[in-house]
Parts: sequence; C-alpha cells; structure tokens
Amino acid sequence: MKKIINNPNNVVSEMLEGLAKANPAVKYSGAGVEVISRKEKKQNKVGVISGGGSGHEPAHAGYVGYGMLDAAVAGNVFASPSPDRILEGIKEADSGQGVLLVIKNYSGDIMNFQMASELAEMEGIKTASVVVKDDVAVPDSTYSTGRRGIAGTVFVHKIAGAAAEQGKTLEEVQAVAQKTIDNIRSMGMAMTPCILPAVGKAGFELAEDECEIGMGIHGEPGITRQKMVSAKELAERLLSHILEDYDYSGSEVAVMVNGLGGTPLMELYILFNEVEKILSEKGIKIYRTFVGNYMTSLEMAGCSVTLLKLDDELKGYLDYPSMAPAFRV
Amino acid sequence: MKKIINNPNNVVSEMLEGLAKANPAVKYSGAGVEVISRKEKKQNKVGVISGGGSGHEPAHAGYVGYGMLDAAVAGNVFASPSPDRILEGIKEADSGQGVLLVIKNYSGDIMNFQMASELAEMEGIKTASVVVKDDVAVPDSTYSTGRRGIAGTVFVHKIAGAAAEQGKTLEEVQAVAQKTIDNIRSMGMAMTPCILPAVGKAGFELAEDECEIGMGIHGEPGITRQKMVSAKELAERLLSHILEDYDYSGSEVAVMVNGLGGTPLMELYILFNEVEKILSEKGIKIYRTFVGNYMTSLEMAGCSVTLLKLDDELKGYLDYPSMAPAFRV
Amino acid sequence: MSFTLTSKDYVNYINIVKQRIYENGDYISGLDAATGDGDHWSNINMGFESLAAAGEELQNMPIDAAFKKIGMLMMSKIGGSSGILYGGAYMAASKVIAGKESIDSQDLCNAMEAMVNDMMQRGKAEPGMKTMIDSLYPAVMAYKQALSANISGRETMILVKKAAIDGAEATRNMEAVKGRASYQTNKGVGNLDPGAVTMSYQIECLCDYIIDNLIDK
Amino acid sequence: MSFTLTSKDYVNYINIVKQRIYENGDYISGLDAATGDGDHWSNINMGFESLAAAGEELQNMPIDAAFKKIGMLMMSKIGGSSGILYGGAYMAASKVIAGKESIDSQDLCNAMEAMVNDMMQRGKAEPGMKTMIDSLYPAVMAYKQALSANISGRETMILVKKAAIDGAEATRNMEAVKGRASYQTNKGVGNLDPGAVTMSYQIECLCDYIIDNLIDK
Ligand SMILES: Nc1ncnc2c1ncn2[C@@H]1O[C@H](COP(=O)(O)OP(=O)(O)O)[C@@H](O)[C@H]1O
Ligand SMILES: Nc1ncnc2c1ncn2[C@@H]1O[C@H](COP(=O)(O)OP(=O)(O)O)[C@@H](O)[C@H]1O
Ligand SMILES: [Mg+2]
Ligand SMILES: [Mg+2]
Ligand SMILES: [Mg+2]
Ligand SMILES: [Mg+2]
Repeated sequence: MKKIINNPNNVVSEMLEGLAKANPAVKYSGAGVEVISRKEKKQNKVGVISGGGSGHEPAHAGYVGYGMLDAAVAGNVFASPSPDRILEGIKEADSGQGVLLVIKNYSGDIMNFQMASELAEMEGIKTASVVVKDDVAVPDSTYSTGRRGIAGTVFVHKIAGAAAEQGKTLEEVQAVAQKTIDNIRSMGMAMTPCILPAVGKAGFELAEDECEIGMGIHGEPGITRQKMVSAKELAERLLSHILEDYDYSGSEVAVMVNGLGGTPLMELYILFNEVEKILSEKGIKIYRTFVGNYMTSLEMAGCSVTLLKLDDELKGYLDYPSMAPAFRV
Repeated sequence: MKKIINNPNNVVSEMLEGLAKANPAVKYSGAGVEVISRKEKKQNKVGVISGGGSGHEPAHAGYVGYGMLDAAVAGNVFASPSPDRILEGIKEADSGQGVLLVIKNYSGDIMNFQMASELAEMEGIKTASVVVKDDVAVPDSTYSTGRRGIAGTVFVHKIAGAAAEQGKTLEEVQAVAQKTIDNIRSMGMAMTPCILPAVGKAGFELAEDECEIGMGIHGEPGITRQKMVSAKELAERLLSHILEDYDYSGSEVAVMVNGLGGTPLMELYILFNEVEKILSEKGIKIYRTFVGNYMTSLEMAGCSVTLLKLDDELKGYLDYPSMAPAFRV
Repeated sequence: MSFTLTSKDYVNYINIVKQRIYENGDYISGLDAATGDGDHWSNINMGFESLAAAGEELQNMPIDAAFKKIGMLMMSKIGGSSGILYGGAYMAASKVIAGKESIDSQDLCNAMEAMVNDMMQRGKAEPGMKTMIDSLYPAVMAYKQALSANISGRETMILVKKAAIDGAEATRNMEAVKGRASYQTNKGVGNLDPGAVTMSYQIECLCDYIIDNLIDK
Repeated sequence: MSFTLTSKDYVNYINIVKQRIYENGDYISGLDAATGDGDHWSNINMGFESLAAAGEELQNMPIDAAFKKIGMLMMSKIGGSSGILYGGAYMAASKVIAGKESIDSQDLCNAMEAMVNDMMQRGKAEPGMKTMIDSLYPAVMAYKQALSANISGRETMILVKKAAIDGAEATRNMEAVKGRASYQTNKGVGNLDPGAVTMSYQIECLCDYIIDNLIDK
C-alpha cells in the first residue's frame, strides 16, 4: 500500500481537518465526531445533511456549502458514521425548520441514520429521510436491502439543497428529494481494486485486461467480470442497463460521468463523448452535464454513468447556485 | 493497459469533443487542431492562451472560461502542440489587443510556441509570452533548458486571465504573469508511473514501497527514489525544497496541493493538513488554498505542492471571479 | 452449576477476544472483501481496541452499566452495520440485566437473547439470511435448551460455543438477503459471512473464559 | 559517381524507415522513458505514418516541394520537440534545393547541412548535448568530407551511415543539456538519446536505399 497518509486509523480526521483549513466557509467538529458544516448558519431554513463511510471524496464533505448540504457526517472508511456523529450533524444543520437526511441505501447507513433521527426527535428536532438507490447493477427489492446508492446521490444533495435554500418546508424538500431519487439511475464499472488504509492491501484482483461491470463504490460485486472493452462499448453497456430499467426516452436529462478516483479526467471525457452520442441517437436530450470525480472509491480506477430525468422544477433546483467546493453551479 | 478509450491515436480529439459537449460555454475546433476556446468572445480584451501536451487534464482546456484562459491548445499526449495548432488558438483568443502565451518551460513547448508567435505576428496579431518554470526539483539554469513548468502554471492562468478580463494591456498582463511566475515554486513526487495510450505500458517502475521525490509531470526523473514516507515527512520534504529555493518567510501565500491523477482527494487533504502545520509554524500565512487535481499526469499516483507569494495586486487577481469549470472562483 | 460473571471478568474476556480478532485480520478482511466491502475486520478490530482502552473504567462499573457503556462505545467507534447492531444489542442486553452488579448463567442467556432480538429487529433480519445473527441465534437457542435441560455449566458452555461456531460455518451455504453479500449474483454462496465469523469468535472466547475461570473443574 | 534522388525515391525511403521505426517501438519508447517522457516513439511513429499516408501526393511533387510538405506534415503531426525540429529542418532543406525536380549527392549533402543548422539554431543546441543533432551533425561532416575527397558514391553512403550510427551511440556517454534527459541527476549518462537513435535510423535507411537502388553496383 502506497498512500499519502500518517496513521491509517486517523485518515478521516486528518482529511477533514485539512479540508476545513482549505475551505474557510466550513467548520470541522473535531476528531471522533467528523462533521463538516457551514460556518454561516442561515436561520429558519430546512437543514439538509448527508454522510456515509469515508473514501468517497469529495463526497460528502465537499458538498457542504450554500445551495447544497448544511452538514456532512463522515464514518470511517467504507463504514457508516455512528448515530452520535449523525446526531451532531443534524444539530449543526438544524435552524428550527427540521432536517432532511439524505441516506444511501446500505443497511449500515439505514440503521445508523434511523437511530440518529430517533435521537434527534428525542431532542426535539424534526427530521425526515430519503434513501437513494440508483445503482441498477442490483435488482430492486423490498425484501432484501435492494439497490445501492451511488453517484446519483450527488444530484439529490444538489436539488434538496437548492429547495431548502429557497425556503421550502421539510415536507417539500423531502418530496422533491424523493422525486429526484425516483428519476435517477446509475451504473458503474471498475478496473482496479481499492485499498482500505486500515487493511493495507486490495480485497480482490482484476487481471490486466479485465473489468467488472456493475461493481459498487465499496468494491461490492458487480454483474459480470469480463475483458476490458472500448469506451464506445462501455458506454453502450452501462447505458443499456440504465435504459432497460427506466424509460428516459423523449425526456431531458442531467448526465453525470463520475470517476472512481484513479481514472483520469481524459478517460471520463472520452466516455462522456460516447454517452452523448448514444443519448442523442435515442432522442434523449442532455440538459446539463457533469464530468469528474464526484463519488469515488479511494484510488479505484473505474467510472459510473448517471441519468436524472428533469422537469422544470428539477431544472430550476439543479441550476440554482451552489457554492459547495466540489459542485459549483 | 486498462483505459477507457477507443483508439489510442484519437484520445485527444475524443476527449476535447466530450469536453466541449459537456461545457456549453466553450467550442472545440475539431480534430487535428485541438483548440478549446470560449464561445462568447469579448471584444478588445487581451487574449490569454496556454497549452501543451495532453495528459494533464483538466489542464489546459478546463481552464478556458470567463476570468481565465480564452483558449487552450492541446498537443498529443505529453507532446507540445504544433505551431499551426497554437496559431489557431492565438487567432481564437485575439480580439485586437494582442495575446499572451503562457508557456511551460520544456524545449518542445518553447520551440513550438515561439514559431507560432512568429506566424501570428506575420498575420498581424501582437503576442507576448511568459515561460513558467516553477519546479524546484530541477536547478535553474540559462544554459540548459532549466526548470520545468508544473502545477504553478495554473496560478499564472488565473492571474493573467483576471488581469486581461479587467482590461489591462498586453504589456500589463504579461508583467503581472511574469511577476506571478517569479513568486511561484512547486515540488512534486510520484508513487506510480503513468501509461501513454499510444505506448501501452509504463515507462518505468516504482517498487511497492517506493516513491520518487521531484519527479516531473511527464514522469521525468526526480531527485531521489526512496522508501515511501508519511504524509508529515512528505510535506516536510517537499516544502523544504521549496523554502530553500525561495524565501517565503513572513509572506502571505496561495497554496496548491495538486494530485497527479491517480491519488485520491483524501490523501491530498491529509497532505495539505501537514503542509498547513509547517507553514503556520514558520509564520507563512495562507491566504487561499486549492486542493485537487489541477495538473495531472494521466493516471499517475503522486502530488505536488505549490506556493505563490501574494501581494495586494496578486490577491485581487486571484480572487477575481473565474467561470472556468476546473477553477471556479 | 451456575457461575458469577463480573465486569472484571467481562473486561478480561474483551482483552482475549480483542487479541483473537486482531490475529485474524487478513482472514476476516478477506471474507468481507470476497462478498462485501472489506472493512468488517478493521471496524470490529477498532471497536475492540476502544473497548480494551476503556477497560479500567468498565471493570469498575456494575455489569448492567458496563454493558450499556460497551454498547455506546461499539455503536460510536465501530460504525457501519456491525457498530449499530452490536451497539443496539448491548444496550438491549443492559436493560434485561438492569440493577445487577454481576450476572449468573440465566442472566447471561437472557442478555444474549435480548441481543439477538434487538439485532433481528434493527437489521430487519432473521436467521438464515447469512448474517452475524446466524451465529448468535443458534447459540442462544442452545443456551436456553441447556439451561432448561439442567446440564452442567461446563457442558452448557460447550454446547453454546459449538452452536455459535456451527452457525457461522452454516452461513457458507446460505444466500445473503441483507448486507453487502446480497449484491452478489450468487448471493455470496460458498463464502462465510464475516459478521457471523467474528460473532462466533466472541461467543467462543466468552464460553472458554467462563469454562476456564468461572466454573469449577 | 553521384546519383539522382527523386520524390518517388524519397517516398520509397519513407516507407522503409517508417517500418524500421514501427518495429522498434518498445526499444525507442524505453529509451525516452528512461531519460525523458516516453513519447518519442509514438510521436515519430505517428509522424512517419502521416508521411506515408501522404505518399501519393508527395511522390508527384518536385523534390523541393516534397521536402516543404514533409516539413509541414512533421511539424504539425508529430508535435513535441521532434516535430518542430524535423519540421523546421525539412523546410530549411527545401530552401537550399529550391527549384529542383530531383537532387544529386551534393544537393542532398547541402540539404542535410541546412537541416542540422536549422536544428541547432532552433533548439539552441550544439553537438555534444545528447540530442538528435549528435547523429545528424557527424553524418553531415562525414558527407562533406567524402564529397571533397571524391570517393565513390557507395563508399560515401557507407561513411555517412557509419557516422550517424556512431554519433547516436556516442550519446550514451554524453551529459544532456537540452531536452528532458537534462533533468536527470546524472544527465542521462549511460543511456542513448532516443532522438539520436531515430535520427540514425533515418540516415541509415536513406543511405541503404541509395546504395541499393540509386548507385550502380
Ligand atoms: N441488516 C442486517 N442485519 C443483521 N446483520 C447484518 C445486516 N447487515 C449486515 N449485517 C452483518 O454485518 C456484517 C458486516 O459488517 P461490517 O462490514 O462491519 O458493515 P458494512 O456491511 O456496513 O460494511 C455482515 O457480515 C453481516 O453479518
Ligand atoms: N533543444 C533541443 N535541441 C535539439 N534536439 C532536442 C532538443 N530537445 C530535445 N531534442 C531531441 O528531441 C528528442 C525528444 O523528442 P520527443 O520525445 O519527441 O520530444 P519531447 O522531448 O518534447 O517529449 C530528444 O531525444 C532529443 O534528441
Ligand atoms: Mg462498510
Ligand atoms: Mg513529449
Ligand atoms: Mg463491511
Ligand atoms: Mg519525449
């Protein structure tokens, strides 16, 4: 393992300490709490928070800022933050109008955020939750945990954050966040594994010419392990899974081509170039595009493609200014 | 080699095509010319262009936008663009007040930009040039090529771009760009090699526990190959080279902690956290911080640290709005 | 027949299981990497490190308070699925032994039953879903049966331990429904569930501790 | 004694050297990777591919125009240091043979001399700095000497070729002053300069082509 770190057990706190020093608009709660929140707290606004395991940077702390999140709560690498941390995030975000929790659909996150929201209610803070499940690599299901939440989560932060900034109520913000979730689908792939700092070596291997279609952002298994394909074929493959799952035909969409951390921007743009061609052939109109590292998996090489179907309401929120350093609009 | 590409020979044009589709504020000249320029051309403003080999994304095309570059010219991977391409970039950037060329100090870039500026003068376009040489890993010299231009170049784009946007003359923009260059020092390191798409395999190897201090952004040799060190020691090492070369004591600086493409943001923030501690100990005040992938080397894992000494003039330009997607201020 | 388990004993046991978990780092990380996200060992290892670090404080508390404190520490230090599941479980256990300085065998069985119930409820999971429950649940069942059958404390502990280990082993052929292994096309069949394995370590170490230290030979 | 080199010949030669360069991809990439940025082969290979692609057009031009066109193609298709150096060199060569349909041995020598002069001026480099000049310069010197010594065309070509190859080999012990190898602590000593090697391939192939096809045996 070659990483620019000190002690593997301190990566989260040292990272957030660095992040808060670099971004004067946010403050850091300190080690053990791991909350990044806005320094200037707007009063009487619905708070929007998110969080999850670390290792997905810039998610989630990079999305704290005007127009987006009020606070982000970090767990250890790939581990949901605990309820006490989340509670601190909720308190930071609360200014009297309640707090929306944007949760990614993993059983650890669900259980921890659930308990945190109970603790918050006990302290008199109203909360509401939405659960993002955009990864079409996994069949949807109510019996099992079901679909994972991946890069599409960033769109939910953006839109819920904008609605909250515009003075919507908790119920309204929750409703528009849910509507966003209902219209998002993502699909990813990976080319190399990632290494958890505390573990020190990769959990799996991919051969020199192999990739895994549908792999999750924690290296969870995908659909198929196969020979590496061209950017064109990859775009076709990822989009076909998305389009089989949800009918985007004739609609306007926001597109995100997301890098997993180890894949250079050059490749993401080449992939987007192919994605655009396919969408335009299919008559799906791109309203706005985001290409970059938005929801990563440490140093993993790979990518995901996300589509969000837009209407005028969602467009308005998507276009609303955001000062979050990792998502400036 | 596992890359999300189609044909290795087309990576530059497909990337820029994708980039222009993703960013409606710019236009792409087309394959073979490889110029990204602003769609809305402000009249009677000094043009600022830059460029160089590809593989350093988001440099340089990501820095085209209001407040920063007017055009960026891309060569093949790691190869300076040819004079005819640069000439196209100059023409795109020209609106009657002349064009500043921001060149990184490599003999290929110098020769190609030099000829392009002669061609431009022949067509009646006034040009001026500055050469960025911030990499303290290489001793400065007038006899040899001397210091390489690396991540500090982005600050030069930013400041020259802001000065031009504010209506300064070509001479004034050149002067402030030169002043910026005079006050910038950078130092990098690498942990893994990168793979040129057309070559298909790495040009060198670094052992599982090795890094190379001072390696250039094209994998050019550094100062020492050594065992990997902690983030703290790395910050000390990189800064000591910088501070030995230039006296930043008592001054206010902009800091950039730049990733080479394969290093996750988590590690960059941890490194910055250490950089900040050292600077604060030494009484060097940080005015503004930039942490991210600004000047990369394909998928190379590694980083660089850049310091820019600021005065009120430079602060003003650094803080001036920029709409370039890779450097929003 | 029975035994008396104090907070001091529990802290001793924690130090033993902490070592056991520490030594099996590669193995457990590998299990979670095969079907999940690879962090289970680092989560649970960090959890036991912080329990051990709080040993001084824990051993001077009544056992109900110690369980509550353990729950809070696990919930906040481990994170992920295991942190909240263990955290919730210990807090639930603390309630059923409320007011006790130390506990006997029946109390321990009650505590473990409260734990598994809390885990099932919180995780919306049942036995057979390839989780840590598949080690704890059969252990609790065996414990209850042994207590009602009135066999020796030593034999009881051996049965509980065996049920936990067999339960963990049985996860190999189960299809995952909850947790990350459920994302696999084959639902993780063929691989042990890491959470079940670390659960079985804990039960095994606890039973062995009781056998070795609290029961007359 | 002399020979006549036409555009058609030059295109034939280009196809030969293109193949030679293509076959040595790993070797040349390795040389540039060792001391530079690893792109020299891909640059020059792409350049010769585009020259070959323009073969039809080139072979129907007078040789001065063909050289100019070659220069423009190399400058725009290769990029990097080599592109502009070769581009400028061919354009300079085109000027000294202006007005010629085809060239003889003296013309070729003059053209090569113009090339090396342009390279030295543009690159601010001299022989001994571990660049492509270290292959071309001695070749030109040998050529001039051979022409004034009035030896056979065949022998002349052999001498020119040898000088180019020896010159490339001599870069091994030189310290780099220009180009990326100059960044090395040891200035690249011990490694051949990739640009000198590909230059020597070109001169070697050209000399061999002339010997094999244009000179009576
Ligand atoms: N819903 C659930 N109910 C019960 N146990 C679960 C549930 N989800 C996961 N587990 C258990 O947690 C273990 C994984 O723990 P850990 O790796 O620490 O958390 P995470 O899955 O969040 O990374 C699994 O092996 C399984 O035993
Ligand atoms: N200033 C210069 N003068 C003459 N030749 C040079 C100069 N700089 C580089 N070269 C030659 O160019 C070769 C490298 O070419 P190439 O790899 O294509 O360009 P780059 O160095 O820009 O990557 C070197 O091996 C050397 O022979
Ligand atoms: Mg986890
Ligand atoms: Mg190059
Ligand atoms: Mg796990
Ligand atoms: Mg090169």
